[in-house]
Amino acid sequence: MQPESVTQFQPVPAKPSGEPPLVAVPVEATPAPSIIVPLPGLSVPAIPVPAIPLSGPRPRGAKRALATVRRNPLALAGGTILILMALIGLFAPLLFPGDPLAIVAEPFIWPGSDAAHPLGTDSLGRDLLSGIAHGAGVSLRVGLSATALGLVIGVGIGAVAGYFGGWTDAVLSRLIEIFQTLPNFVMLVVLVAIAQPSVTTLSIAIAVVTWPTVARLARAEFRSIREKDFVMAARSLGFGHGRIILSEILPSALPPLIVTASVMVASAILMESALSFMGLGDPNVVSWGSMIGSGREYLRTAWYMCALPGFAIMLTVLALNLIGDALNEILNPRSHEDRR
Amino acid sequence: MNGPIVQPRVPAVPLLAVEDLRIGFGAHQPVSGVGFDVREGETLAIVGESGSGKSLTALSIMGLLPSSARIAPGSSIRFEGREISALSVKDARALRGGSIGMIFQEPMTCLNPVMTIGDQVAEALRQHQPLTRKAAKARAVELLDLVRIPDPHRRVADYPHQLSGGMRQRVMIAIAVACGPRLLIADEPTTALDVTIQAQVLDLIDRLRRELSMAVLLITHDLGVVAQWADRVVVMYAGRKVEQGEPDPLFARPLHPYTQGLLTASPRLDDNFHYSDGPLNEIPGSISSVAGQVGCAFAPRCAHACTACRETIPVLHHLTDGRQVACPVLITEEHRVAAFHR
Amino acid sequence: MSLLSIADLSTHFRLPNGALRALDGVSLDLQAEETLGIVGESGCGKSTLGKTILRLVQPTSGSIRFAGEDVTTVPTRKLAQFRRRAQMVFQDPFASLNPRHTIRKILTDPLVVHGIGDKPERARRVEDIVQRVGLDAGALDRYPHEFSGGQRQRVGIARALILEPDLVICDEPVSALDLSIQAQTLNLLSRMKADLNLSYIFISHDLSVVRYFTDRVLVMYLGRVVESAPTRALWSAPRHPYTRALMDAVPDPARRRHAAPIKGDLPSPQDVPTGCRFHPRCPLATEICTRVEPTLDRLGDGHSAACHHA
Amino acid sequence: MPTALGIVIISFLLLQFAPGDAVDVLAGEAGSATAEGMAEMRARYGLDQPVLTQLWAYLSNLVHGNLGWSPRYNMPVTQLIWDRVPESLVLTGAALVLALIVGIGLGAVMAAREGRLTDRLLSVLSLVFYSVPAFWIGLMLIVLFSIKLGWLPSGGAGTIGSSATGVAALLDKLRYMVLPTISLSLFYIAIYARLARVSMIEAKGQDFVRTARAKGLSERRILFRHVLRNALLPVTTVAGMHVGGMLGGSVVIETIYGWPGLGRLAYEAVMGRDFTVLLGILLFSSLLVIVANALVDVLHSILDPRVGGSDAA
Repeated sequence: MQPESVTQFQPVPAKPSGEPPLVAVPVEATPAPSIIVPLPGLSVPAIPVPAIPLSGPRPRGAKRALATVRRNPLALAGGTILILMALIGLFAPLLFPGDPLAIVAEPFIWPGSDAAHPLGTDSLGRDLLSGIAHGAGVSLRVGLSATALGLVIGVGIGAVAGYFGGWTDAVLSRLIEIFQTLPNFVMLVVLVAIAQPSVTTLSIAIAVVTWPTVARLARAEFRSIREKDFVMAARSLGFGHGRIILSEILPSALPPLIVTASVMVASAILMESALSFMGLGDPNVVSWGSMIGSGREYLRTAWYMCALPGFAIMLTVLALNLIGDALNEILNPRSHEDRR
Repeated sequence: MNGPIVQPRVPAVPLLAVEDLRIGFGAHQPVSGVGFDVREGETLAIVGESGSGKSLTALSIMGLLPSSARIAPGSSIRFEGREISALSVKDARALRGGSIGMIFQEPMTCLNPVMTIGDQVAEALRQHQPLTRKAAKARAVELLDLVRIPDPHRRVADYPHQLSGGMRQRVMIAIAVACGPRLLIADEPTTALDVTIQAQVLDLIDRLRRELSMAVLLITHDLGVVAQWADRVVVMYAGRKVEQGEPDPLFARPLHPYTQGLLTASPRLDDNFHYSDGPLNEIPGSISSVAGQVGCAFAPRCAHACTACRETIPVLHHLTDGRQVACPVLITEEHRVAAFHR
Repeated sequence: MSLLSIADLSTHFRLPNGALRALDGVSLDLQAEETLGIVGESGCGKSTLGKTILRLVQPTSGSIRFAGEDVTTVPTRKLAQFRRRAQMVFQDPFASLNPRHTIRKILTDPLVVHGIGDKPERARRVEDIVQRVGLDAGALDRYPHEFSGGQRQRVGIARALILEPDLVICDEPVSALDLSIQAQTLNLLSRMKADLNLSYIFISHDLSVVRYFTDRVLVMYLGRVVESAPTRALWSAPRHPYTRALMDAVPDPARRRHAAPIKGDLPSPQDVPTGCRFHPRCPLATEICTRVEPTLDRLGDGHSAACHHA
Repeated sequence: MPTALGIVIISFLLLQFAPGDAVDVLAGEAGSATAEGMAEMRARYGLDQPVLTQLWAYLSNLVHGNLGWSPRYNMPVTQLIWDRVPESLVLTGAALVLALIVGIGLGAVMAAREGRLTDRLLSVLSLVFYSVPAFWIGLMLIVLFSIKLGWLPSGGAGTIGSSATGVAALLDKLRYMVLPTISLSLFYIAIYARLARVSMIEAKGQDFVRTARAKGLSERRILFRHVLRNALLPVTTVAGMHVGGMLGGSVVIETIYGWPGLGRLAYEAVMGRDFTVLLGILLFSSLLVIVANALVDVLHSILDPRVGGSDAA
C-alpha cells in the first residue's frame, strides 16, 4: 500500500544490458554496467540531425511553467487544495482553539445534523472538523520534514556514489540495495515500534525508509550527467569536485528530484496515516490516520468517522500528486521536447 | 502512313513525381514548395544542411511524417502516376515496404532490439507476399546474403545489439529491398558510419540498384557522396529547392550562390589548400535566421543579394540542359547561352 | 624541446565482459605552435588519446610530459596548474555547455577557479574573448540553448581559450556542425592559433579537414598509431595500406562509383586481431602479418609507418 | 549473499535499540513477575548475553533455518512464519496479477487515446487510485459491499467451519479474497497504468516503430509486435521491485480484513513487542524480495535479449 518507489512515473530504462560498448550510443542511453568504467571516448561521426529550426528562442522556464499550468487546470486545482490544506493546518489552533482530543459534545453526531459540529463527533464526542483541521498540520509537517530529511540523505549518498563511482559507488550502492530490499512498511513498523512514536521520530523513520529511492535516482542522474561533455569540460578546466557536483551537475540533476520530492511528501503522508491508523502514531496529537483507526470499530453504524478523515488524506495526497505531475511536465524536458 | 513509326523513347511518367510539396507544422513551414522527379533506375540525390527540409521530404513520400505535420493542399506526390495521398490505407501500406523501401540514418535505433534480425526481415516479406513462415525465413537468409552479411545462416538468429553499425545498416537495407521495391529512399544512410564502412554501404546500395533495377532517392548532406553516387542532384536550402542538375556540371560550375558557397567552404581532399595558405571561404551567418523572413531565404547570407532578393522569393529558372536554379542574380545571358549550347 | 611528449601511452578500460584496450602504446611529440592531426575511425582510440593527455581519463601505463614536466602521475591537486595550460574543445556543441549556466558564467567560472584577476578584470577578459571569437557582448547573459550550433561552438572555443593555454585539444570540433558552419569554425581556430600562439592536437575522422588544418598527422587504427608524417608528405605518398584505404574511402567527386577500397568490418577493440591489427582487412597481408605486430619504423623525412610491407 | 547478510545485521542491530523486550511484555501481562523470574526468563531466551554473542547465536541458528523462539507464541518463529506464508503469498500474488493485468490494460488504452478525453479521465482516475490510502479504501469497500450491500464477507480467509471441498471451497475462498485483493492492488494498478502509458507512448516514438511502418505493417501488428513488448520491459522491472511494497502493504490490509498472513502476524508481533518474530518477518520478507528480484532478472533476460547476452561482433 505505501509507495515502494516514488518515481514510478518516469519510464525506467531497460535493465542493465550489454549494449555494445563500441558503438556510438549516447552515454545516457547506455544502461549501467555493474562496475563503473570510464566510457571509452569513441569518435562519433555525428552530423547534423534533421531538425526543424525553432522559430525564435524557446520560451523560458517561468513562461513555460505558466503555460503548462494554464493548459492543465488539474495542477491548479492541486495547488489550490494544497494551499488550503496548509492554511487550515497552520491556523487550526486559531480556527479551532482548544485540544482537538478534548470531548466537546455528544458522541456519534452525524455530519450535517448539528451546526456547531458540521462534520459531527466521534465515539467519544470529539469534534471531527477540529480533528481534521489539526490533523492537516500534523500530516503536512510529517510529510515535509520526512521528505526534507530523505532528500538530504538520498541526494547526498546518491550524488557521491554516482559522481565518484569505483569502490565508493560499490559500497554505497550496496547500502542502497540493502535498504531497498528491506520491505519498506515492515521496516517502518519496526522502526516506530523501537522508537517512542512522536512526530519527530515518525518523520525520521519515514526518511530512513524512503531515502534509498532518492539515492538511486540521484545516483543514476549523477552517473549519466558526469559523463556529459560539459562536465568533462569542467574537469578539463581544473574545477574541483565540490564545484562540479554542486554547480555543474546538481542543477541538471535537480528536475527529476524535485518531481520526486512532491511525490515523496505524498507518500510520507500516506505512511504516517497508515502507521497512526494502526495505533503506531504519535499518541499526543490528532492525526487523520488515528481518527480513522478509532472510528474503525464503529464502521457498521458510524462509517462517516472513517470516511471523512480518509477523504482529507486522499484530497491532500491527490493534490500533491497533481502538482508532481505538473512539475514533471514542466521540468522533464523529455515530456515536451520530443513531441513534434 | 501505316508503316511502323519509330517512337522516340521518352519515359511516359517518371517513377516518382513530387510537385509543389509544402509541409507545415502549424504556422511553420519547413518544406515550402519543393518539386522534383525520380526516373526509373536512376539515383537522385537531395543534398542540404540540417533544417533544409530534405528528410521531411523523404518521410512525406513514405507517409511517415510526424502526426503534427500537415501536407498543404495543392502538394502532389505521384508514384507510378498514382497520387499517394489519394490511396486507401491498405494501398498505402502495400506501397510502403512493397514498392518503396526506406532506410534511415541511425542503424542503432531503427531495428527492434528484442526481435532477431531474421524475424525482422521475414516480417517485411510476409507483410507483402503470401509466404509461409519457413519460406520467409529461408528468403530472409537469402536477403542477408544479398546484402553481404557473412555467414547469414548463423546471423539470422542474431539480435541487433550483436551486430556492428555497418552490419545493422545492411540488415536495414535487406528489409528495405525485401519485396523488390521500385524505389529505395535512403535518408542519410551512412552518416552514422565510419568512412570505410560508408564506402561499403554506398557500394552495396548502388549494386542493388542495378541488380534489382530500382531507383534510389539519396538524402545526404555530404557533397562528396553526392558527386560520387548521384545521377542528378537537387540542392535544398531552408525548405526550397535552390538548384538542380547533373553532378559534374553542377559541381564544376554551381549557379546558385549557396551551392557555390558550400563547394568553396569545404576543404577538398584532392586539393592542396592548407590553413597556412589562407582561410576557407565562409558562408556567413546560419540557416536558423530564416524564420519569418520574406524573399529569398538565403539572402541574409548571400554576397550577391540585391533588394529584389529580399522582397520576393526567386522563381526556379529552367535551363535547357535540365539544370534549374532559383536565383535571378547569377543567371546572366552568358549562362543561358552557355546552357543552350551544351 | 617539444611542448608535449608522450611515450608508450596505454589506456585500458575494464568492462564487464573483458578489457578494452582503447589506447595501446602510443607515442608522439608536439612542437610549440604546431597542429598535429589525429585521424582514424571509431574505436581507434583518438578520442581516448585526447582525454588521456588531459588526464580526464587515467592512463594505464606510459608517460605524458608537458613542457618538460611529467604530468602522468601528478596528484589531482596539482593537476589544476597543468590544466590551465592545456585545454579542450569538444565535439558536440550542445552537450559541452552546461544548459543551466549563462555564457557569462560559463566563461567566468574558469577564471574564478584559477583565481585569475578580480571581478572587473574577469569581466574585461570575458568580454574580450567573446569578441575575439566573433560573438557580441549581448550574448553573455543568454543561455546556450538560445544559440545555434556554430555559435555554441564559438562559446566552447572561448571557454578553452580564456585561461590562455598553450595547448588546445580539439576533439572533432567541426563534425557536429553543418558544412557552411565548419568553415567559419576552422577559420576561427586558425585565427586564434595565430593570435595566441597555440598548439593544437586536432582529432578528426574527416580526412579533408585534417588535410587542410594540420601540419602533421597521426593515423590511428585500433588503439595504435599506424602511420605518422607531415601532412603534405602523407598525402603525396601514404605508406600504410590502411592510410591508403582511408583516403580511398572518402567520396571523391573525381572518381565515380568505384568499389569500396577495403572489405570487412572494423574489429572491436575488445577483440583485437593478432599480429598486425589491420591484417584481416589488408590487401597486402602476408603470413608474417598474422603473427608479428609491426613497429612504427622511421622512413625518413619525419615519415613513419607500422607495416611490414611499407 | 552480502545483501542478505547486511539485512540480517542491520535489522538485528536495530532491534537492540528496542526499549523493552518480550520478557517485559510477558511479565507485564502476567502481572506478577519478580525480578528473578524475569532474569531467569531472559537467560532462558539468551537475552542476557552480549549483543555480539546474541548476533552470532542468531546467525548460526539462521544457517540452520532457525529464526529463533517466540516467547509469546511459545513456538519456533520459523514455524510461525511458515504457517502464515501461504495466505500472504496468495493475497499478494493475486493483487500483483490483478494490478498488472488491469494496469497494463488501462495504460494501453490511455496510450492509444493519448491526449484525448479518455486518456485524461483515466489519468485522473489512476491518480486518484494512487492517492487513496489502501487501509481507507479497504474500510470503505467493507462499508459498501459488506455492510450496505451484504455481498461479500468483511473479513477472514474463509467461512469458519465450512466443510465445502473442491470448487465450492475455492469459490468460498475467492469470495473472501475479493475485497482485500482489490484494496491492496489499487495503488499498483495506478502505478502500472501510468508507467505502461508513458512507456508505450515512448516506445511508439522509437525509430524501430518508424521502420515497422516503413515495412507497411498494420498499426495493430506494430502495436503488438513492436510497441508492446518493448514497453513492457520497464513494467516488469518495476513490478519486481513492488513485491516488498506489497508485503509491507499487506500489514495494514491483513489487519483490516483479519487475513491470517504475515502482515497480520507482524502487527501482532509489534503489539506484543515480540521482536524475535518481527525480526524473523523482516528477514523472511526481505528474502522473498530477493527471490522476486532474481525471478524478475530471469524474466528480463527472456524478454530482453540485450540482458546478459553477447556483445557486438
